[in-house]
Amino acid sequence: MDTETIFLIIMAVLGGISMFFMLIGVIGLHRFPDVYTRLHAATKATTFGSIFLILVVITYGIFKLTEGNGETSGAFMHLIGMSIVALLALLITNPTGAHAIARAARRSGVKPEQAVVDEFEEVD
Amino acid sequence: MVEWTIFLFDAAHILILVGIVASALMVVKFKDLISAAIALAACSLLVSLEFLILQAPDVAIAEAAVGALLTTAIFIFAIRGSRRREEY
Amino acid sequence: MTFGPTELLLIGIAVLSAGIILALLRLFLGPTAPDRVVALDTVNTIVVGLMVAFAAYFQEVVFVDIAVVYALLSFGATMFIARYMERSKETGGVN
Amino acid sequence: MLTFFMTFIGVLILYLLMVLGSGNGETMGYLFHWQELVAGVILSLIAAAITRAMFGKAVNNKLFFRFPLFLAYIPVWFLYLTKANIEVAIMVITGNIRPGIVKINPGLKTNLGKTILANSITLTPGTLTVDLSENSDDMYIHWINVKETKTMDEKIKGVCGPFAKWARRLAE
Amino acid sequence: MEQMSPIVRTIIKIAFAPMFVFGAYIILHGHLTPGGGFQGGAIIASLMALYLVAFGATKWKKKLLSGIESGGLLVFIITGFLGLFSGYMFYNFLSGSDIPIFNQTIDLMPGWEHANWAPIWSGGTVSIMNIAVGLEVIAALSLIIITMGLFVFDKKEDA
Repeated sequence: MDTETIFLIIMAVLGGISMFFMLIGVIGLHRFPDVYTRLHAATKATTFGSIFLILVVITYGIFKLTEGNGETSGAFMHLIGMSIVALLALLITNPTGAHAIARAARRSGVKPEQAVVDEFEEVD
Repeated sequence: MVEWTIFLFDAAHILILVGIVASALMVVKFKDLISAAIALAACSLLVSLEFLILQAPDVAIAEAAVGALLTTAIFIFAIRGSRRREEY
Repeated sequence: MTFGPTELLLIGIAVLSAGIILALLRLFLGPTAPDRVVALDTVNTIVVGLMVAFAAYFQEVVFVDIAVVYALLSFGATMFIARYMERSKETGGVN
Repeated sequence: MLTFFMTFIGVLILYLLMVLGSGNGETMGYLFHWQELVAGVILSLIAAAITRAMFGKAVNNKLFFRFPLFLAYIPVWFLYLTKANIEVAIMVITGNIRPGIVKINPGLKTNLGKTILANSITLTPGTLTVDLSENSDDMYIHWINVKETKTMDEKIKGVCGPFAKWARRLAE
Repeated sequence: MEQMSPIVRTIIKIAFAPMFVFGAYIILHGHLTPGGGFQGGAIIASLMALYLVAFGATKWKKKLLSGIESGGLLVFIITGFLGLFSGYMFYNFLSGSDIPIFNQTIDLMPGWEHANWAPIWSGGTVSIMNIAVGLEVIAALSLIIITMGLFVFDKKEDA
């Protein structure tokens, strides 16, 4: 088994996980009844999916690094570094955005549906 | 022989174009102006992706920077200064 | 017919584009404005992933910069919309 | 001064990640070009001078010495992230949910601790931070599978898992 | 004006420095990678917008921003006219000259063609103009956002 096959299998597994969770997040938008539960599906699943998608791209960059000569290696190192920066940006901003949306929804008067307990009270 | 990858690439490209047109139609249809602003943000996001596919990274960054935040901000300011619902 | 890493990335790109269309459907349907913002947030995350995948597919590595720009700025757009919705009453149901 | 140093180091690491692969194979291989390094140091000094006040208000100086703890925190966080996503996948497929908004008081005082806890539990099993009070330390959590709990400690354990302890260890 | 929740404020405080550096990276590498003065300036101006939306109305130094805008434009025009001494308007007189600012010249030696990278010291007047445009765009877009935001968000009643 040569190097390309090994890298291809790794990328296929990571990409399969990524696609599955991205689709779960998007389908969850349609399956769940109200905005809070939809936020659960959207935030968690798509963040997890994008982590694995960026891992796929990083693996692709490492594959190109092992295959290419020194002249092209700089470009793929840039790909890896910038992908890591993009991942960090996503990891910081996604949960914060979800919190902001949930807070805005609750304050603008959207009640949680099918709720068994609601201890929310108006805070300043 | 036509490569099957070309078909996949075109399919993705067409889906994104459909998304642009759909979100642009939503901007016109929504009477709730905040929803229209949200749809406009989605439209500009997809336009930026389309510029990337057409190999114009400079325009894509400009569209992302101006279309994503600054236009949304200005529209939000305008809606806040007037009424939220369109009334006709 | 060859199957390499590039074709794998292309399959991922096609699947994610279908995901964008599904999320836009929620943007169209969603009864209240917060639902639409959730759909917008989903589209944001998927598109950032798509941009990174396209950069790897085209082998034009400087395209990754756009993904970072978008990841940072879409957060700002979400903040503005949330800031507006916090202070306004949600009517819901009608668009 | 320590805040300035922290901002400088953090920003420099970020800049080096961005310009990774800019070399031409002469001095530092293909990793960095020396001009990028000089530009990075100057830019980081400017950025640290401008944004030090903002960054210093968000973090306290003790955080600098707890940097190894963050590295230990990442595997725990990733484990719970995986578990959460599998749970969400099951919920999306079967549709069994029992949602509700609960109020907890994890006893965190600083804003940084609250932020770490809130962002961690937003990404981990079944919970989503909805709101937090400005005056007290209460947090309102949307819980997708509400379990019956008697005391506050049980509730905190059920909602936060190990993250309340971790946030206290990291930020307070 | 009311502030947003503590989580958002803390995250924006932490993300302030990285976003600033990213905008500066886009401006500084304008002649090498996608982007340039306008794009990087728009990113840093978005940072000001984020500050405004999260922390509410504070004291903004509008005079200073106005001065920065005029200064950036002035630097751009002066750089354009300085080329006249070498014969043409907007002539890149720095490239290859003895003045030690952005004066490196490159020939595409092996190692550069694929890498999309070149020394950032190689821009000539292009780099100076990028920085000038960046300063101007930062100041102008921040002024627009701040003026509109303070005009609208200062109102007491809800929309």
